[in-house]
Amino acid sequence: MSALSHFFAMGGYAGYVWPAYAVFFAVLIADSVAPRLRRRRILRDLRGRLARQTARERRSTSSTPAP
Amino acid sequence: MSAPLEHACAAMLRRDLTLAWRRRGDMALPVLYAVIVVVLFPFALGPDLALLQRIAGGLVLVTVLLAMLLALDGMFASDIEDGSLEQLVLAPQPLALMLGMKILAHWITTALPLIVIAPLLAGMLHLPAAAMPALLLALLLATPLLSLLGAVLVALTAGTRRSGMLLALMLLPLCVPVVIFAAGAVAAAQEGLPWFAPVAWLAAALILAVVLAPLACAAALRIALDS
Amino acid sequence: MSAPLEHACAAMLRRDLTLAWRRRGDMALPVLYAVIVVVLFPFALGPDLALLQRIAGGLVLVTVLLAMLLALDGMFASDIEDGSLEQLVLAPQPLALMLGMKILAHWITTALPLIVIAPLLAGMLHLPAAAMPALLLALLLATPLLSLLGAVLVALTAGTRRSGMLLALMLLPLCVPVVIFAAGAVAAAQEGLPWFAPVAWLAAALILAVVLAPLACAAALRIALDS
Amino acid sequence: MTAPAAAAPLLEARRLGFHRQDEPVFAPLDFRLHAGELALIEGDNGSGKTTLLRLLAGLLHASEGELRWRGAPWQRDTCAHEILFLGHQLGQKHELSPRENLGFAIGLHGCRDGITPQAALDEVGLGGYEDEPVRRLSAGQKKRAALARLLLQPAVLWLLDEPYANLDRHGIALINRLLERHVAGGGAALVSSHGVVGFHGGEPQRIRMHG
Amino acid sequence: MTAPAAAAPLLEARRLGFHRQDEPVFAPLDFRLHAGELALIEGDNGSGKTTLLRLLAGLLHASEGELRWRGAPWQRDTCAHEILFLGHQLGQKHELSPRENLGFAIGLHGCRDGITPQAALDEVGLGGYEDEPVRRLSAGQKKRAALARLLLQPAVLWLLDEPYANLDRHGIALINRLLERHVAGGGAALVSSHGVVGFHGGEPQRIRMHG
Amino acid sequence: MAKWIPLWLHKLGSPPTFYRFAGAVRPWAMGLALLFGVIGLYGGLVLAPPDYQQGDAYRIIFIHVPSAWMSMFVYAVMGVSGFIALVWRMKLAEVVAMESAPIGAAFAFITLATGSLWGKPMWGTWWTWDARLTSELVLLFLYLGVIGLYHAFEDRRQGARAASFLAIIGVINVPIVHYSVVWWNTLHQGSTVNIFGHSKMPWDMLWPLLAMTLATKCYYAASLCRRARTDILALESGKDWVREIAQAEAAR
Ligand code: HEM
Ligand SMILES: Nc1ncnc2c1ncn2[C@@H]1O[C@H](COP(=O)(O)OP(=O)(O)OP(=O)(O)O)[C@@H](O)[C@H]1O
Ligand SMILES: Nc1ncnc2c1ncn2[C@@H]1O[C@H](COP(=O)(O)OP(=O)(O)OP(=O)(O)O)[C@@H](O)[C@H]1O
Ligand SMILES: [Mg+2]
Ligand SMILES: [Mg+2]
Repeated sequence: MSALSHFFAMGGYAGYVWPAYAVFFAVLIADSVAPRLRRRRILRDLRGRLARQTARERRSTSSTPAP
Repeated sequence: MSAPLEHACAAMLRRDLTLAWRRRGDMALPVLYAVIVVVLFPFALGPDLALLQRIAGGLVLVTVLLAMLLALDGMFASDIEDGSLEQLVLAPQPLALMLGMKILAHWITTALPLIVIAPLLAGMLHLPAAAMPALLLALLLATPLLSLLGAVLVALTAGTRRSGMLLALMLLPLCVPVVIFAAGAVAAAQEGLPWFAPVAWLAAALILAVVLAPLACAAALRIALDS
Repeated sequence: MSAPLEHACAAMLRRDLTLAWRRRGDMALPVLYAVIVVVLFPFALGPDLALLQRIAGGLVLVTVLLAMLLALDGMFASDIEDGSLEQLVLAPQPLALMLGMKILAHWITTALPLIVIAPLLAGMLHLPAAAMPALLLALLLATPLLSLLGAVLVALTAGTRRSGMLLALMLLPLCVPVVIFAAGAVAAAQEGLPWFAPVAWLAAALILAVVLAPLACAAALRIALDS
Repeated sequence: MTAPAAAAPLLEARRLGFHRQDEPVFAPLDFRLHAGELALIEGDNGSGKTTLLRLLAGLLHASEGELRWRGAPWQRDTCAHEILFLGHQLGQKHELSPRENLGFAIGLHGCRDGITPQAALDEVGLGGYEDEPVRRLSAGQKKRAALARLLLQPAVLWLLDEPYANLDRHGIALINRLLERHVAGGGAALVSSHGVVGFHGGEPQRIRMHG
Repeated sequence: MTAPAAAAPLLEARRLGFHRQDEPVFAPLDFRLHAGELALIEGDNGSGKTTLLRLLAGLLHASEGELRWRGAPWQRDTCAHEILFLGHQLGQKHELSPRENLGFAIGLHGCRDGITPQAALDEVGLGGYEDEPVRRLSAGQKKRAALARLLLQPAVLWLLDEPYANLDRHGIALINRLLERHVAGGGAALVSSHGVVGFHGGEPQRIRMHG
Repeated sequence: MAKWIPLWLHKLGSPPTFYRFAGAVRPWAMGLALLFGVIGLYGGLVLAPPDYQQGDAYRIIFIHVPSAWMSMFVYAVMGVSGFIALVWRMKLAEVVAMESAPIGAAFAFITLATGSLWGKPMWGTWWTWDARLTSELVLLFLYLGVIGLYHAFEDRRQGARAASFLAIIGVINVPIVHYSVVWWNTLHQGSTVNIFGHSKMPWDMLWPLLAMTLATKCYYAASLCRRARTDILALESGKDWVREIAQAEAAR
């Protein structure tokens, strides 16, 4: 217990050391989450585009071509 | 048949805000300019804290107003170039009102971000917290005043080849009293004195300007385009 | 068949100077801007002579450099709009040299007037006469350096929707060292210390920039226009 | 020759002239345009066609002569909502899409009944480009985006300055179709052009400019 | 069909294509242009005519295929002084007079022998407007001021993007005259246009664009 | 493309191949990063003794220094691949350069933040305008400039080329960051770590630092793989193989 609190106290520098580590991990986690979200968005957009495209093709083949 | 007034106003405001958003790079320019000034000054003056603190209020004020002036020049420029100002002048809507909307949009896109970061800038220069409300209030009154007065002048110079010098020359005498009152309020607050009087002057001037400036702007524009 | 190099250079320089003269209203804008800053500051800070004198060197320096930056954004803008930059790129002349001439013309029309009035501005703020040579020399070296480096960045952003913010973002890191060295020289002179070292650094950087910046500018422009 | 007061011409010019630096840009003009009529403005480069159209739109002030609208002297406020002017500069914001540009025009001028911006864009052949910034359109596509206003904006008199420039065959046919429909519906139009017009709704009136 | 090496075509495109955002702007093109030939680029609005001309001028980079100049791969430095490009944007400074604009172009590109800027401006019909700022010229006059470069600038290949737009009858005849003279003198030209060309020096080659 | 580029590199240059390759590499790199990270953190935070001068505050070194090195290393990678992208117009090099920029910016930001947090107890101030600090700030601005320029263009490949150009110009800043402590006398610490020669640092402080260095390197590789894969999907979204991936992912 006291060993643990001693460890967390960081010799009185806890207010500097732990925020530094927090920044480190927060930034790196943000960095690795961002591309994951972007990938999901790209694929969703792509599926939407494909759906629109097939719908358009179906429409143009079913209706008579414009003069 | 023609569009109701509130639709026209909304359309004007929406268009100008959308445009500003599309060109948000340009929109951020005054803000970045102000940040650059505030970052460069400590370098240029050396890291003397008391000195910085002493000039903080005035520096932020002048910087914000100058950043606004920079953006003022372009208020109608792109509209003139692509002919959409002509279309506005020809529209069956009161031109003064439409221009009022344009000025409002311009204020929202240039002055508001500056006001938002002004406390930050002041903080970077260690302005005492006591002076902060005075600074913000002064900016809230001084910036629309400048937008309105500036718009009239910009409209007057619209027909010329965008003479920036003419604009600056005409704006300087307008800026000086605004800066005197605004800086007066901030300085008073910084020294713990009452700062109501200069702010009241600014407010009065602003009310007058809100009523008259769009009308003057419309008249100036009609004159400037007629060639 | 094609025109000799010196004719092309002369034509470029002549055209840009003529254009600047035709638009002399715009050309005077940076100067007026600098004057406005220096006029407004005493109002904003109150008439404390010692304070003004203390910040005079830094203020003039920062103001002049900022005034230059303002003009930088427009270096290629009008040429892109009316298609004459395309013609320049297509011309059978070394693009880097032509751009060097453009940069020279830009420096002559924006920085030179500023340098000419800088002693006046410094005088208005009661800068001690001893610091004047350092200020002038620092400006003479720092302004072309900024013109050259700025031109490369402006060229890079030429293909975008003229994002002013981007430019400011990229310019800030360039300005900081230039201001540090220039202000260092002025501050040293104001305190009667030797100010040779920072000026030598500026000179060295300028020489490098004169050689490399036009080449980089040409390369950047070719990339930026390719769409 | 004088029309009865009931059928006063929509637009009437009497010895209309415009001076720049105290020199007349074109010789004084007389013409009348009734509802349901089309007039072509003809003249060489620099003969003053653009100047005339801007004058009629109310952007410039006549230096001499008189302009009458439905029999009364021309006044901006009474006829602003009845006139549509389309000049060399198209008045489109390059950063906005054609749809957004039209939305703004509608807000300013109102919209005809029974047509939507989407339908107008389809008709001028910009289907599929509705949301592209105008900056990315080709020269002819930009022109078409501006022409969509003709379909949407309620106006009696169209003032079109070289509408055919930069358009392909289909585009030229489109303009002729629009003009015919407009004129058949009781509208009037003044069109300046150098090219072959190929207008099928009767022989248009011709206004000759002498620079 | 293959030409002997001695008579290699001036310009040759082999499956030339250009992509924007990884989509082709036009279908791959094959054509050859010899000295003394004129080619018309035809296509609807947005079919890629302007893009093709900018590509040939060297402003854009081909995304696929090959471009050859006098039998060798196209290179900017070897052919920059032989190509003249005139696009939708005329590259004229509005604050300068036509004469000053021409002076600059001459400084950059050199000047043909036996002709002066004054003579060129007279020929394009701008006599009397030499010292007027371009800003004050009409749309057609601006175009003519730009066309004067065709007379002055020494170049073998002309790339003209809709040169006829905004010009009156005389202006169109002027361009045809210039083209005929240029082609007869061993030059070549690629011209994009929607209108009637009325070119008398033989049947031009046609390049069809499919957007 | 030049003939001397080995065949495997040429093959790897094809987007679908690289997509699969990066997908295979990524888990390994991430696993190694986590492994080294856990070892390094345990060694640095628990095993290593307090510094006789700085007490426990020095433990920031185990993230500050590896991040600082990475901020420079990533910039170098970006510059080199940017150069390849400009000269040979190779799509993959564009992807690597542009996807390195955000990672490098992240490390530069960490360096600045942890440095400030360290500077407050050690120097008594969050920030001074000393040469190393300033040049590191400039490095962050350069990263932001590259990212901004890339996104300012409409055509992504053109944007990548322009941003690569800026990255190449900015490479001069990297040696300035490194040698600033030598060229100017500054507040910031000089070189204390020397991997090949004799370090001034005791071994039980040094090995966690090296472990963390390896961890950040592996993390960079993993992150770059993931980002490059994503970017390739966006760039190639017109191609069939990407459509198949999109449909397959929808089915899941
Ligand atoms: C915002 C403040 C700081 C910044 C931007 C910063 C930046 C850097 C950079 C860029 C490096 C890598 C240099 C290289 O390897 O070439 C570095 C290394 C280092 N920093 Fe900092 N630093 C900051 C504050 C501090 C503080 C406060 C300390 C300790 C008192 C410190 C101690 C170190 C040490 C020991 C190294 C390793 C030096 C070596 O072996 O090369 N830094 N720092
Ligand atoms: N700067 C640009 N960015 C993106 N797309 C563009 C750009 N310029 C043109 N396009 C697109 O490329 C296609 C071809 O355009 P281009 O200008 O070459 O057509 P064009 O044949 O010259 O048409 P026009 O007859 O209307 O001048 C069009 O679909 C257009 O929307
Ligand atoms: N802003 C201006 N200032 C001064 N003079 C002008 C201005 N605009 C046009 N002019 C002059 O007025 C005359 C008429 O110009 P206008 O633009 O009306 O001609 P236009 O008939 O439209 O020609 P085009 O067929 O070339 O478009 C021209 O001689 C021109 O030089
Ligand atoms: Mg005209
Ligand atoms: Mg075109």
